[in-house]
Amino acid sequence: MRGAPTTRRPVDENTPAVATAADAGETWSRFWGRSQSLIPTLAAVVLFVSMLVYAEIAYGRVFHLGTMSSLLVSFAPTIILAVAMTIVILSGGIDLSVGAVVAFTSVSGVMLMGAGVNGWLAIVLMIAFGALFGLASGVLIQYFSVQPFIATLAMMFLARGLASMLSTVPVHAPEGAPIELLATDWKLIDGPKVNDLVLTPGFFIAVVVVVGAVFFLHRTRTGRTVYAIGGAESSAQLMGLPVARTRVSIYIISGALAGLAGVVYTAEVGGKAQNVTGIGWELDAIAAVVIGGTLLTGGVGYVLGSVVGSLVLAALWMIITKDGSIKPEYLTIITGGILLAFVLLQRVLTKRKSE
Amino acid sequence: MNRLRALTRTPWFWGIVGIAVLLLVNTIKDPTYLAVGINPTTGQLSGNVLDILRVSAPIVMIALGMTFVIATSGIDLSVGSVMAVGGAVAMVTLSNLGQPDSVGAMLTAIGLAIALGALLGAVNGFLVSVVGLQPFITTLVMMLAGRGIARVITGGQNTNAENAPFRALANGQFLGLPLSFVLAIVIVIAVSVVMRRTALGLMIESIGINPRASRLAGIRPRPILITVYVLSAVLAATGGLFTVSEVMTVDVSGTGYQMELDAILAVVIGGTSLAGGKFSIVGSTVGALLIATLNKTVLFLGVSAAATPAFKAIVIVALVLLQSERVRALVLHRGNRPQTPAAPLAEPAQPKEVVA
Amino acid sequence: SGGSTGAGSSGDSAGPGTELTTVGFVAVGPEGGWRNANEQAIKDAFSKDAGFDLKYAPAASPSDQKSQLDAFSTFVNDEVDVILLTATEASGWEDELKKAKEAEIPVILLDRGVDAPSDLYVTRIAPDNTQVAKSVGEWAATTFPSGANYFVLEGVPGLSVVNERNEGFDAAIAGKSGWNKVGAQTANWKTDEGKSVIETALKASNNGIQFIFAQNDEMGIGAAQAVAAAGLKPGTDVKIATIDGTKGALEALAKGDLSFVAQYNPFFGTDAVDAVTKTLAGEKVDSTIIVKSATFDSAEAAQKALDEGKGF
Amino acid sequence: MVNEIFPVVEVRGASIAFPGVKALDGVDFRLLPGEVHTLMGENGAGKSTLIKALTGVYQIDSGSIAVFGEERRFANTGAAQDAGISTVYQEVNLCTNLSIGENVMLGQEIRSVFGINWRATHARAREALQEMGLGHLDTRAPLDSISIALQQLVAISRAMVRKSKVLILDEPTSSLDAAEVDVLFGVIRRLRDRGVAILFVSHFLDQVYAISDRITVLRNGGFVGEYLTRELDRTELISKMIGKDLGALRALGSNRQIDERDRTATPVYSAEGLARTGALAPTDLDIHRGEVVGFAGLLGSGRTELARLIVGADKPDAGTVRLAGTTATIASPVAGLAHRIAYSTENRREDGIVGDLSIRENIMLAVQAQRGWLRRVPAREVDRLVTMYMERFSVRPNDPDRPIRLLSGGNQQKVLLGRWLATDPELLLLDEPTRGIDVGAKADIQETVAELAEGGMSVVFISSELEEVVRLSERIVVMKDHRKIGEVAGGPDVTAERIVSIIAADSDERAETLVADPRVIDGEGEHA
Ligand SMILES: Nc1ncnc2c1ncn2[C@@H]1O[C@H](COP(=O)(O)OP(=O)(O)OP(=O)(O)O)[C@@H](O)[C@H]1O
Ligand SMILES: Nc1ncnc2c1ncn2[C@@H]1O[C@H](COP(=O)(O)OP(=O)(O)OP(=O)(O)O)[C@@H](O)[C@H]1O
Ligand SMILES: [Mg+2]
Ligand SMILES: [Mg+2]
Repeated sequence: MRGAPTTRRPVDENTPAVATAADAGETWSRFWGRSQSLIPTLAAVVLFVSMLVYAEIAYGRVFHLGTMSSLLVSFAPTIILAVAMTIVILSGGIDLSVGAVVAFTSVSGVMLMGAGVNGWLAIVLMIAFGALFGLASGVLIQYFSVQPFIATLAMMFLARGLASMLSTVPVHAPEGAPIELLATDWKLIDGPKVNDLVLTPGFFIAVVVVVGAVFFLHRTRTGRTVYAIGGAESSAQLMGLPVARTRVSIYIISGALAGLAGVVYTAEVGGKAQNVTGIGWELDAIAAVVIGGTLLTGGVGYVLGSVVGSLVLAALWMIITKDGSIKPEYLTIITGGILLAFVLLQRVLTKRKSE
Repeated sequence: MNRLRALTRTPWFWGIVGIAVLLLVNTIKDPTYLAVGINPTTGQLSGNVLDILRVSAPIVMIALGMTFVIATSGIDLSVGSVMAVGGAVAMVTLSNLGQPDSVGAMLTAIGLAIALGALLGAVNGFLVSVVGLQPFITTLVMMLAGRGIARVITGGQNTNAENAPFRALANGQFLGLPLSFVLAIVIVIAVSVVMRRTALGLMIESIGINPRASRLAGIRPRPILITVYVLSAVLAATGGLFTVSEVMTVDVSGTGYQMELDAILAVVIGGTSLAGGKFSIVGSTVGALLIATLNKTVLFLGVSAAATPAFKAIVIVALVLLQSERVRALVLHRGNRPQTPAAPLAEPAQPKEVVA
Repeated sequence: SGGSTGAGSSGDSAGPGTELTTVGFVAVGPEGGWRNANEQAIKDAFSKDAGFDLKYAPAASPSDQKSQLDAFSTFVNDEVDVILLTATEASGWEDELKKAKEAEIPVILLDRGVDAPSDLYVTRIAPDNTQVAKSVGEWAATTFPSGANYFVLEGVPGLSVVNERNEGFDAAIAGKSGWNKVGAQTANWKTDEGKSVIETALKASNNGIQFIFAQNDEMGIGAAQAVAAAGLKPGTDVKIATIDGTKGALEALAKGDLSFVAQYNPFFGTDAVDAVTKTLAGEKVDSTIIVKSATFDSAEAAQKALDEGKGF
Repeated sequence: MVNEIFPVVEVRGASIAFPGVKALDGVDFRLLPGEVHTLMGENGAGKSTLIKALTGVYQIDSGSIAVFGEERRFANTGAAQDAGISTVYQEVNLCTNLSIGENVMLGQEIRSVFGINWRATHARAREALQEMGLGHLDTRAPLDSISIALQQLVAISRAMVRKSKVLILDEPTSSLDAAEVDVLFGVIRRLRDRGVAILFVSHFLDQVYAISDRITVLRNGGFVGEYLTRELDRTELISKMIGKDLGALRALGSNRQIDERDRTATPVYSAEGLARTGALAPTDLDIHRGEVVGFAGLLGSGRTELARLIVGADKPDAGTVRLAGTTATIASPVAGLAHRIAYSTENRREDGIVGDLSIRENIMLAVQAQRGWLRRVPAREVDRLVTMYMERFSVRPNDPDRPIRLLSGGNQQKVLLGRWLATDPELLLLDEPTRGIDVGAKADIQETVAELAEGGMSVVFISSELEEVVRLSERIVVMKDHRKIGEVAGGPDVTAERIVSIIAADSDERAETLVADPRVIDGEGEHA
């Protein structure tokens, strides 16, 4: 039914190893059978690479150190948010508040810095504020049976409102505040003009977050509980898994990561914070998660997929910019259309495998 | 006492309480708040309550459509954009026809708006039921695309038009009530009758609760899902018509912007679960009225623009808390068995769609 | 397309056949009537015939600075010849501007300014928001010599335009007696919200509002309808002033629904082309170029403007 | 003798009331170490509720629960597990999105400094599965690639990983076949000998007598008594369960059919080469008017698949179907129902009930679907049908407006039967209709089947209980490895043993190649 596999997977030592020619096929199809949930994610990777290749051919300067650095650095906050959203969505929930939490944490944090609070402490407080919003959502959801959509929508309004109440004009961190260090340019490779590989601490924070999330989801019991809750909550409950604790933690993590994204973004724009930051970012994060192959119903998906999803969005914007001939009216039609193309393609791929 | 208890368990009861409290707060600020008088210049009845009813009409429409989509365990994020599409079609049609007093022009505009709305809804329904994409992402795409379509229709301009009959949709009165509200209620009643007199409502609920079992019981999910999304979009387009008829201008970026959130809130406040299943039309209507009252209260109290979202958040949290079993138990001092009723005997088992 | 390294920076005006000057335009995208007119004017001016290859990059949404930053850095990495920037937000641009400087790409600001040392960009071409708002305030001060109860319809809270327009207006009426602010609410630049806000504000204040300052035309038009619905006469009982000067507003002014429209002139495409050509030729350009904006304070003036096609 | 031993679990006067039902009413119960204790009672007697109360799913309203002599109130199932009580609840409660091994080990994954050590975890899972005779399963395959029955065994393996002092099994055998039950009982006995206290629920009297030391009987949420198994004979047990001497029992052994049907008539249903890749090898099948055809076979032999293809729940990809002689295409349940073929699923929770709808609506669902959404079934007809079927199967509680989700498993099954009978089918496919049903109701259902056939309806009867199949069927289709291996005419000389021997005899080379259940790899696909 499937073409002869070219890559031979190492045979799991625990499977009875009868080395016959047919066995290779079986091992392959066994691996295939186990890895069905990877397909959408792999599809996203393939699509991402093809987008880059297309852009390189059509517009040039894509595989270019400067372009790559900008892509990675500027999408660090988006990636952090996508990671947060992935964890929440895997548990079968959703967090609409992330964008607004970014706004609140950055405005409040920068104001604290301005008020003379130690810069590092202020950064920690920013993350803590984010976690508090997450805690509020988590408690509403877990203990008061409020649906995640509604609870986090309320938190979105609350965070946005509080941010606006703090200030409707941009606020700036004092000169030399530690948050600016997070945007220090580390020139790793110095090429001609802007063709440099320049990364910032913010980027590395995102990398740490991604690695941490992968570890959390795949190597800790709480992480596995996230998947179990997303798969079947009542089963998880009856299996004796700590559903309540896990769910509240999920939202706390999401809030804290939103706070962290706020830190990284604020650093990126030179220590400036504003109440209008992050409008609609939750939808970008959700789109990244979906493109990365995670099911919105929960239980199936990968953090790395969401990272790829964010990069796909980044590449999309890059192409739009490089092309530069878009009519503004068509902007959202095109972004919507491409999102649709992605999910359709994944749908086709996953359908094929089930036939 | 028992009645009261049953009543407090009706989710939309708290929606009504919420409306009452908001009206009370306004009345405290200004004792004449509830007064209704005749405006000598326009000859129409006028009063804050009438304003609330008028601005609630579009919300009632989108909340109604959203109710059925949510009952099938879907969601329709595109209603706001479809409102803009409906409004754009109407304004462009009227401004091109240029017959400021013609009822025919109005009907043409309405017909075209609703037809395009239905088409967009059918696309949603097709993608969800036939292609098998997840409703959230499907309608998110339509939310983006719809906004763009509205812009393309008007060429990106905010378009205005003159047509007296169309203008009267929102600005006219019928028996002293705003015409748009009366129309909205008539539509609500008509839809309720259809839902309950036929088995459509039952089937929507059944699909929302357990699609696999419903299929085995011989229910065809596709036509029902498509119907539901078309209905939602048609009602959204209608809501868009009410909105643009207010000011006879379509604001392609602004009309219906983020209204999907209002609609979803209204539905949830009305007691329909986002997980799908049983729906309440009365509840959603109450929810929509609450949102309208809330929006108007914010204005009346002069809550600063900056604080408005926080104020809304607090009201929403208060409401959902009141609806929660746990808080109700505390408030009514009835027993302390928080866990028992929620315990799942049978988890709503829904086959997880593969990808998107 | 795309290959643009260095070419054209000598500044020779390019005709067909010679290589085009690549111009990256970091824009705002669909926001409203004014923005459409402005961006269209820029696009028209930087046409292929005029020797330009304009790359237009709208923001993901009108308040999304992040997507603008991304577009900007893409242009820098592509080493376009010039970058035009309409920043949604004034602050947060310093790093990007420095990068452009490192890549030797001149940046010209259109409409909105940025909070950055002025050596990081060539010039800012814009009508002056504060000035325009001030003209509204000054008109109001003369129209209501003994002051008035007034209401402000604001745009999306937190945007710098909103802040600047508030500033300009407040500065003009500062110290004048009798000015009593009944309230200020956002109507998110929208007509229907403008109507709803004013409708309620009038009821809450017992029709005690004589003057409404709407920070854009759309909200002002909505306000006029609310005033009429309340049985008052716009222009007589309540005067409404708006900023932007779209066709709709001029029509409303001509009908008497609005009383004052301060145009925020969007047509500075040729000024921009001028500045770009000069910069590339190494000539000096003024560090700010203020686009002159007209004000219209009567139905006749509005009609005249309409006849002259000044609306957009 | 065991009476001196200190009980590990002791419940006194436990009561739980749900809105409108008193599910437990002053129940006493104790569980001793090293015993197998069976909880008996009719559907809805409160067995599952007692188990849930014991393990922290529900909180009791009054009474006390002591575990190892200490008064406890578990806030959740996790707390009960930590206290040494492992439970397998009535409905399979696993996560289909995770692998088999993970489901076994969830919450008890083996950890090292680098977090969970998956290799060790899967090895441990394999050990536990091995004990249940499931050593051949690939622990890394997704759970939904195996059948419900295997899933049930996986759930039991999960409970064993913990090496708890108390093991609670709520109807673990309901979807197992005889061989599987033997394996399970072997495990239970071993555990008992190790001193583990086992609480067991089953409606199969043979099993109860085979395994249990003691029996506690519940009736309508109340406590009837606690008995030593060897001192209580079956009739006595049944009369204690139902609270009166039962005549229904008489019906049980007596309606064996003799096959004397005229097979020359055109069959109501006839399939030739009906097949679906991965589910069923080409199969021929004739079903005549008014006959009861049994499908017999071991777990995973393809009985369900065949039934699903007949009704159109899955789309066949080969074969011709003739209904009363005319060719028909049945590719969806709608088409099946239109041809008056109804299928009652074995997977009640996921494919059967519509949880939040009322009993009334659940009964009427298929009838309504047949008429289309425009023509609502008139209220009078609804009332008539609902009352009729609720009475016929004595659904409890007798409140048609109650959401079906709140009924006990057995009562849900009865409502579903009502749903299919209400469509007045010509051919009724019953897949495990008696699973989880108490003796009385089981007799009712068997009697109903016989009656229906008498009235001209053709019935396909699928059950893991071979005795039952043999007793009811006029003809038995024997299945193995997803294909039909034979057909046996019913009659006094047909016994369960004979069917088993047919299955055993069919051990040709084909079976060998299919050992690794093909669905493990080629699963999925059926959720259309
Ligand atoms: N969560 C609940 N809410 C309301 N009623 C419930 C709930 N759970 C169980 N019941 C009711 O409690 C009674 C006892 O149910 P239970 O599931 O304990 O029966 P059972 O003895 O296990 O029956 P079966 O043999 O059919 O599994 C039934 O009448 C059932 O309808
Ligand atoms: N290809 C498949 N993929 C996934 N699940 C399947 C597949 N085929 C059958 N199943 C599910 O497995 C369950 C049992 O199927 P099985 O093969 O055991 O049927 P059976 O022979 O009727 O056995 P039994 O009735 O004893 O369970 C059914 O619920 C069916 O839905
Ligand atoms: Mg039970
Ligand atoms: Mg079966």
